[in-house]
Amino acid sequence: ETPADTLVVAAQIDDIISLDPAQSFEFSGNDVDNNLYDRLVDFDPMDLNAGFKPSLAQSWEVTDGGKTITLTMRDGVKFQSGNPVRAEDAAWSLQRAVKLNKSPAFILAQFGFTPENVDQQVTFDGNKLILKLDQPYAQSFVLNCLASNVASVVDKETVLGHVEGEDFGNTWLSTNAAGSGPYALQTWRPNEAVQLTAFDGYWQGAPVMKRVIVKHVQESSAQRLLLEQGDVDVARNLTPTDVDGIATNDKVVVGTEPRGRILYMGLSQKDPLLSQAPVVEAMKYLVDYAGIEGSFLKGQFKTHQNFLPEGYLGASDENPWTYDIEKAKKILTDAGITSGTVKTAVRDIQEYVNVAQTLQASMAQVGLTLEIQQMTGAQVLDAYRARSVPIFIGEWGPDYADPNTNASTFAYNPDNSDEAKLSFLAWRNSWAVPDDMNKATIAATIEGDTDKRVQMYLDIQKEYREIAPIIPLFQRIEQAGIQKNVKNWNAGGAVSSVFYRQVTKE
Amino acid sequence: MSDPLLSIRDLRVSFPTRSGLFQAVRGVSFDLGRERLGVVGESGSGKSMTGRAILGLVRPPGKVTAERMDLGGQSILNLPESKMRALRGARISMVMQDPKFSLNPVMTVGQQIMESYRLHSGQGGRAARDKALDMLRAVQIRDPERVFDAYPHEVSGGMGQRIMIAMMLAPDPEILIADEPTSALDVSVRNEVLRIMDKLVTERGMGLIFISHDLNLVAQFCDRVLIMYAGQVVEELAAKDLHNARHPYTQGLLNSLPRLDHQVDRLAVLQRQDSWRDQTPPLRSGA
Amino acid sequence: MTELTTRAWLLSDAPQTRRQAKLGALYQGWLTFRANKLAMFGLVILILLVLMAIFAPWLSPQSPFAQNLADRLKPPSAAHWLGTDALGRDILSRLIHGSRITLFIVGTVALIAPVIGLFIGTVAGFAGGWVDQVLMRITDIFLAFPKLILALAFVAALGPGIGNAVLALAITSWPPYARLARAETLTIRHADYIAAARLQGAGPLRLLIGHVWPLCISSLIVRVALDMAGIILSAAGLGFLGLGAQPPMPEWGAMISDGRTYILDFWWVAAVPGMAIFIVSLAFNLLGDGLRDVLDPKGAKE
Amino acid sequence: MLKVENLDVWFGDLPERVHAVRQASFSVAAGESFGLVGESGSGKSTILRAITGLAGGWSGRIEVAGEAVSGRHRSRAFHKTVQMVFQDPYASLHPRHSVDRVLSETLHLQGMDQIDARITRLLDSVGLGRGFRFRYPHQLSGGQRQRVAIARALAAEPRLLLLDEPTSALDVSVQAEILNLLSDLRKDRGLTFVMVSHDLAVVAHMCDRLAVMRGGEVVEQMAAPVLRSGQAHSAYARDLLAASSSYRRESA
Amino acid sequence: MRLRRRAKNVGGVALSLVLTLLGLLLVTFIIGRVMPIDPVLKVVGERATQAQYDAAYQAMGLDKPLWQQFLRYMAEVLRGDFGRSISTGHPVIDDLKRVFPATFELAALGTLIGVFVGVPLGVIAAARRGGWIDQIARVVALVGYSMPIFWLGLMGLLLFYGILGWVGGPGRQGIIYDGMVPTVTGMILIDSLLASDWGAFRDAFSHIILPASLLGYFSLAYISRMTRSFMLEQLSAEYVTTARVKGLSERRVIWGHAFRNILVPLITVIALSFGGLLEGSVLTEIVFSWPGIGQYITKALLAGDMNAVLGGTVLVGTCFVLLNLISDILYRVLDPRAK
Ligand SMILES: Nc1ncnc2c1ncn2[C@@H]1O[C@H](COP(=O)(O)OP(=O)(O)OP(=O)(O)O)[C@@H](O)[C@H]1O
Ligand SMILES: Nc1ncnc2c1ncn2[C@@H]1O[C@H](COP(=O)(O)OP(=O)(O)OP(=O)(O)O)[C@@H](O)[C@H]1O
Ligand SMILES: [Mg+2]
Ligand SMILES: [Mg+2]
Repeated sequence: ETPADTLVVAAQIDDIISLDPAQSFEFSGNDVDNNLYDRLVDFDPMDLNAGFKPSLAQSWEVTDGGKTITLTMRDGVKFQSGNPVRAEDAAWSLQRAVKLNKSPAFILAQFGFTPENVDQQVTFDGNKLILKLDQPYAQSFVLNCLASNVASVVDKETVLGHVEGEDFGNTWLSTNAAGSGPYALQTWRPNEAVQLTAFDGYWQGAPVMKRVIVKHVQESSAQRLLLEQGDVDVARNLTPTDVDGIATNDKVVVGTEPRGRILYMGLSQKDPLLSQAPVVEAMKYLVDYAGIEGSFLKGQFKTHQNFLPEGYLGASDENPWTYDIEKAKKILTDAGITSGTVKTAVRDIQEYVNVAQTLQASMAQVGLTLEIQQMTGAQVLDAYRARSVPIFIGEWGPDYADPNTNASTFAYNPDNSDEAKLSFLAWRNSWAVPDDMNKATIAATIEGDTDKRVQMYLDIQKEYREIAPIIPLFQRIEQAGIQKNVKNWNAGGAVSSVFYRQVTKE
Repeated sequence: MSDPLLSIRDLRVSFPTRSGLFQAVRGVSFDLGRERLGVVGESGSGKSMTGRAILGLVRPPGKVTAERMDLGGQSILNLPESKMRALRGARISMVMQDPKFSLNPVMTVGQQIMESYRLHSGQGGRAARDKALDMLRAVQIRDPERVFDAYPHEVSGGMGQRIMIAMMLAPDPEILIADEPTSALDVSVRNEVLRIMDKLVTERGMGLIFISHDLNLVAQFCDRVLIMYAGQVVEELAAKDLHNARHPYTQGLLNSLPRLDHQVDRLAVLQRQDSWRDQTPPLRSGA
Repeated sequence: MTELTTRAWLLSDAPQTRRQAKLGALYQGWLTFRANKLAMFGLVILILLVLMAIFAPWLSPQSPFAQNLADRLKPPSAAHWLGTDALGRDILSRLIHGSRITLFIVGTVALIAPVIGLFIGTVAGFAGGWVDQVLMRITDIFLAFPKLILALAFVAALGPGIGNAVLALAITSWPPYARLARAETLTIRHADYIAAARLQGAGPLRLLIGHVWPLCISSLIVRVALDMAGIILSAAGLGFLGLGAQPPMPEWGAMISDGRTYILDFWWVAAVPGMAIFIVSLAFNLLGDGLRDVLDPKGAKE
Repeated sequence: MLKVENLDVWFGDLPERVHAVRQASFSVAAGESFGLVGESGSGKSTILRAITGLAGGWSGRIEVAGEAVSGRHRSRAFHKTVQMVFQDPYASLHPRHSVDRVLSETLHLQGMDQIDARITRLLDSVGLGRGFRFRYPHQLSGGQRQRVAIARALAAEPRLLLLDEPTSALDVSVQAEILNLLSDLRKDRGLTFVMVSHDLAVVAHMCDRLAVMRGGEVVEQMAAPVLRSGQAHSAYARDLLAASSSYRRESA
Repeated sequence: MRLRRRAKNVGGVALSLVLTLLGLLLVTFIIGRVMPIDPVLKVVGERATQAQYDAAYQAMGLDKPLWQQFLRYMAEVLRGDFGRSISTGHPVIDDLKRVFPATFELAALGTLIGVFVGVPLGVIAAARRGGWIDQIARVVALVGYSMPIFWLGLMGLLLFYGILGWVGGPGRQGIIYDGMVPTVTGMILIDSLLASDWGAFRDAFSHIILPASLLGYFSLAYISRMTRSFMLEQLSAEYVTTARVKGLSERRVIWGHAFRNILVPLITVIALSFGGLLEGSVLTEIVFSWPGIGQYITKALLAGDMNAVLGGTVLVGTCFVLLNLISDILYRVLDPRAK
């Protein structure tokens, strides 16, 4: 039994490499930051579908034909240090994220901010924060990005006390926190545990759970045992078999939440076999969607054949492809293809390996040989960046809550040359995205009318389904095992990270 | 004679081997009184095995059978291990053939000597130490204090053998089986050691089984001699009669020795005969 | 010749030709070995394993790769004697086919690692002095290294693939053998028979190979037999790094790792290949013990 | 044939050095048989080992067939001139090598031809039948092993044979056979012997001259007849003699 | 005299220690550079642009010649600075201070269990060679060897934690004790004793006992087999017969005589097995959520986090070398024949 005012979570949190919001880009790191910091705009854990809402920014105003956004800061909010939260802190937070230029910095850089110009483009005036953009971006696009972790507001005064050289306090903030969020960081022991304590002066009211302990537990089986013994309140990484296993336990419930991650299959257009359109087409019918969804991915992925995950603006629920060996065979034989061999590099995650193996088996039925090479994440990524993975099977997680996060990587590739070394998925699969699709993707970011924007994304996805060799297959669903007495658990859905402040126990 | 200390009839020791049962000892019988009984014979004739069998130390799969094996009138044949242990060391002791391998390399000499004494006498550490030093002195070790604390590898082979003797005599056994106790000793030391054993026999009435190759030595030192060949006793003689032995094997052994007192050109060589294998001499009782 | 006289000819104490002597020695060894029931048991298992590997396609009831997602994680039954795995493949068939890979791994590692160890250990022990110092320091360094890291480095040099993985495994597991061989050599090198051979003018290489090696081999064999299970499991560990057997190869260690996810509810998926490894390593152990009796003159005397 | 002058032999490094032989000098003429006697640990074996390059550090002068040797390395010619038979026949044969292998390897190393024929001859000359050719040491008795060791030493057709207690591990009947064999061989081949033994009778039987050692030093040299007659000069040698004329119970 | 020799000995040992460590550093470094994993990627992440990548590449000094990198590395290591781990964001030395005690505690307890069960088992198996105890010991040892450790671990957790509730679950401590005991050695058992916090001690013990038993079982398998084979050799020695001749009890013969003679090789075996456990039994650590060095190094390795890999390797390697040294010294102390 866990104490009534303490929330104990078992999860795999070994991916945290930094807690600095300007650097953290991993799921677990964002999970922690989400509770340590507030952002200018934010999601409501009790109503994610409503989209972003005012948070530290009370209101905002768009001027200059859409190129200037002025946000008004909320009054009376304090950091955990006791310092007031000012527009100056918000401006400095954005500036430092851009200047540090760590992985997530590109989210802000999309609006034309560079380390050189950000001091001019992001300014403050009293309690107003002024952002000057290089294009009249859609307001929803900008604010969705401001809701992301990289735009967290840090306590400038506190951080400045810990600056080392040119690091803007990055070293210190990596293992410490200076936010205004509902929880303060008590300890983070890598690969072991994160402990948070409630911030009683939180502007939205003190959280009910006074302590949150997230224990790193690698194995699903171990998480399950801990859950069943009542030693943890929530187990976040249960495999389908373990979820089935706890289904009969009446002390726990399974919470289900679609997340933003998309499991996809990238077919490199450098590969002579895969670059043939009929092969790409046939591959879509060689995935046993229902079989996989009903067996080893059961409950944790659902078939989803579009690059925008459910929960996102403009998401599409059209899933036209089914497992159809005969159809695939016909497509191939019509094109005169009866055999071929292709390699895949798969990260050593059992789900991916199993997907690869089922694909291998169904490809064999149409005369195609798939050679599976299992590698570590780092190795796969290395090869992928070098554009040398013929078939890539893996997941893509959106970086921020706006549809552009996926559109700009699946459906955008301005330069398909080897030298370009871009980080878009389309580039990594050597897919020369047609010009009109590139243009449509850009255009969608500056469409001010949200309804029109939705339609634009639906159109892009429609065309994408027809021609793209990077094929979305499934969307991730998080199944957490939760003690019955724990209420309001929320892992952040497709658009955000976990929230603890609304959790209560009965 | 009075009751013999040890009486053995038809002792047999056999080992299963690939080519059938191998009999290392084939029906040895003798009585031992308070005397020096020599056992001679060529290598592999079963001398050591006889000694081990008496102490119940033949390792499986070796098997020991006998018609009778009595110690002081009580049968010690197939005695349970615990009873046998009470006899070993205290009543029958044995000096092992090869001191180099027969002493525990990681225990000091003193510890090893005191161990058996304390076990059987129940004396405390002080008394045991005194006794051990006495014993070392008795076997002509010049610097007993130093040797007491020495490890076996720090003493020479000859010293090792003397230590072995001291160790086995410390608990005052009734019977001592000495398996080639002097082979590694210089002649001068050898004589000292023999003298000690001699004294124990004559003064304390210990029974001594003295196993050796050296016929001349046995003839001079012992009272009675058993000559063994291929697991059997082929002849038994009073020691003083050894040089008049009748058995061709015994004679052969005697003749093959080089001698200091007269020069020979060639040494006589023993010609073994198959017929020796299966003749048992009539049993003679001890002196 | 009748059987009896063949036997007599083989067991003759006075062989007439080199061939008779060789065969006789072999036969004697065989007799010693045969007397050891447990060792025979081990041998029988291993022979069965080899037969299983040879006749795998005929023995296995189904294809080791045939998936059936509807039939996944089934307990042992008449249709699937040992149940099915996460993709609905027949575990028995995979086990049977996996014996080939297992034999390959075990065979290769067991051939390479002890030989390297033997060479380095005996050279060090025999040469003494600074050669010994240098070689033993190197051995220490290798010994002190986490094996996985070392193996990865070797694969980096050799390129991935199961062959290279096994090679990497072999290259990283020699240090204990080297130590063992050195210890053994130290006890041998001052023996009179070595001195005698020296007096004939035998060079160090000849002494090493012809005189020292034959005496070190028996203890190495025992040790290798003991390490078998570890070798199979380490190979599976490399599989994780993309260096070992790649899916869908039914490598036993990999089968265990696959089954790990399902352990609480479908224990047999991991336990069955675990049992297989256990039986094989038991067999190797029994065999190793038996071989020691045959090869080791010290042990044989008793 | 052999000349040893001021020989010092030691084992180990300085602080704990064991000085096994001190200032030993003697010489052996060609065809002579020379004995070394003395108590256990007096350095007899060590001298032989120093000559053959098997012992630790040494200083002084060793001359074999007119050639001085140095250090531990010995030339090929040396191995053809000098051979040694070790004390313990159980330790001096490789447990995994058959008689055939032992002898053929030796012959091969000595660069001999007609190896098969020579092996047969060697076995004959040490009184082992051909039946022993393919046996392993564990199939041989101690005496037979010692014969094999002698055959091995003879294979090189040396002129000087160093014998380190060749019979002390054997029983008397076998000892006689080996001693006879050695005498015969010496006669037939004109060998020179240096023989170590602690059994004075054996030395007296086998040798022309002998040296008595004690604590690493040569105490006295004498001719065999002197030994027999018990007329040694040094007290130590006399003690040795007196004691070896066997045990007398009366003296107790 | 003796003193001088001892000084010389110590000097020699120290020298070889230093050489081994230097070699270790060099090999570690080389391996770090040839490893087929790109450390820069982990720093910059999946989404990085080439420009970000190149900047990081230079910042990490990877553009310098190898020997310069090595010198820099050496200099840093000598200052006790292993750099910052890119997979935890902490200085490697801090990480090691945290993970090593966890592993050490587990390995030490495991080895103790292995020794206290394995040695007697091996001795008895040797004394009753071929008997049923021997056979059982053999099977027990082999099961320990060939059963995948995570299988045994999870089954153990299921039984003793899930069903019986006798032991604590995964992790080093229950949550109410987490962070309650002041860290002195980093080994919770010891720290809680130092703080006289019996509740915490009991809790930590209930958590460590299962994984330690598992590791103990594993090392028991090895130790008992080696003990058996050493004992067999000794039991056939002649001095054992001598001891029997004295009339000593079988127990005394075996433990007082034969056993003393195997101590030296046994200590080497135990040291090696302890060293092996210190290297970290990754799977055990994973199954029991034990934040130890095995997991740490492996994770770092998979992530291409070379600072952490090298730091961990140097630490583990040093332990091995020290263990060797200790067993060497014990050998000199225990074996009177050692020079
Ligand atoms: N374990 C055994 N298995 C088979 N035969 C054995 C065993 N132990 C001893 N023998 C045989 O028993 C016989 C008698 O051996 P024993 O040791 O008694 O001889 P011995 O007369 O003492 O010889 P030595 O003078 O060489 O000491 C020998 O032939 C020996 O080979
Ligand atoms: N390898 C060695 N290391 C150290 N000391 C040694 C070594 N070999 C021999 N000694 C010592 O040298 C001395 C002479 O030994 P050596 O073997 O020559 O004696 P020996 O006269 O042949 O004696 P024995 O009659 O017992 O064979 C002894 O004190 C011995 O302890
Ligand atoms: Mg004997
Ligand atoms: Mg000698």
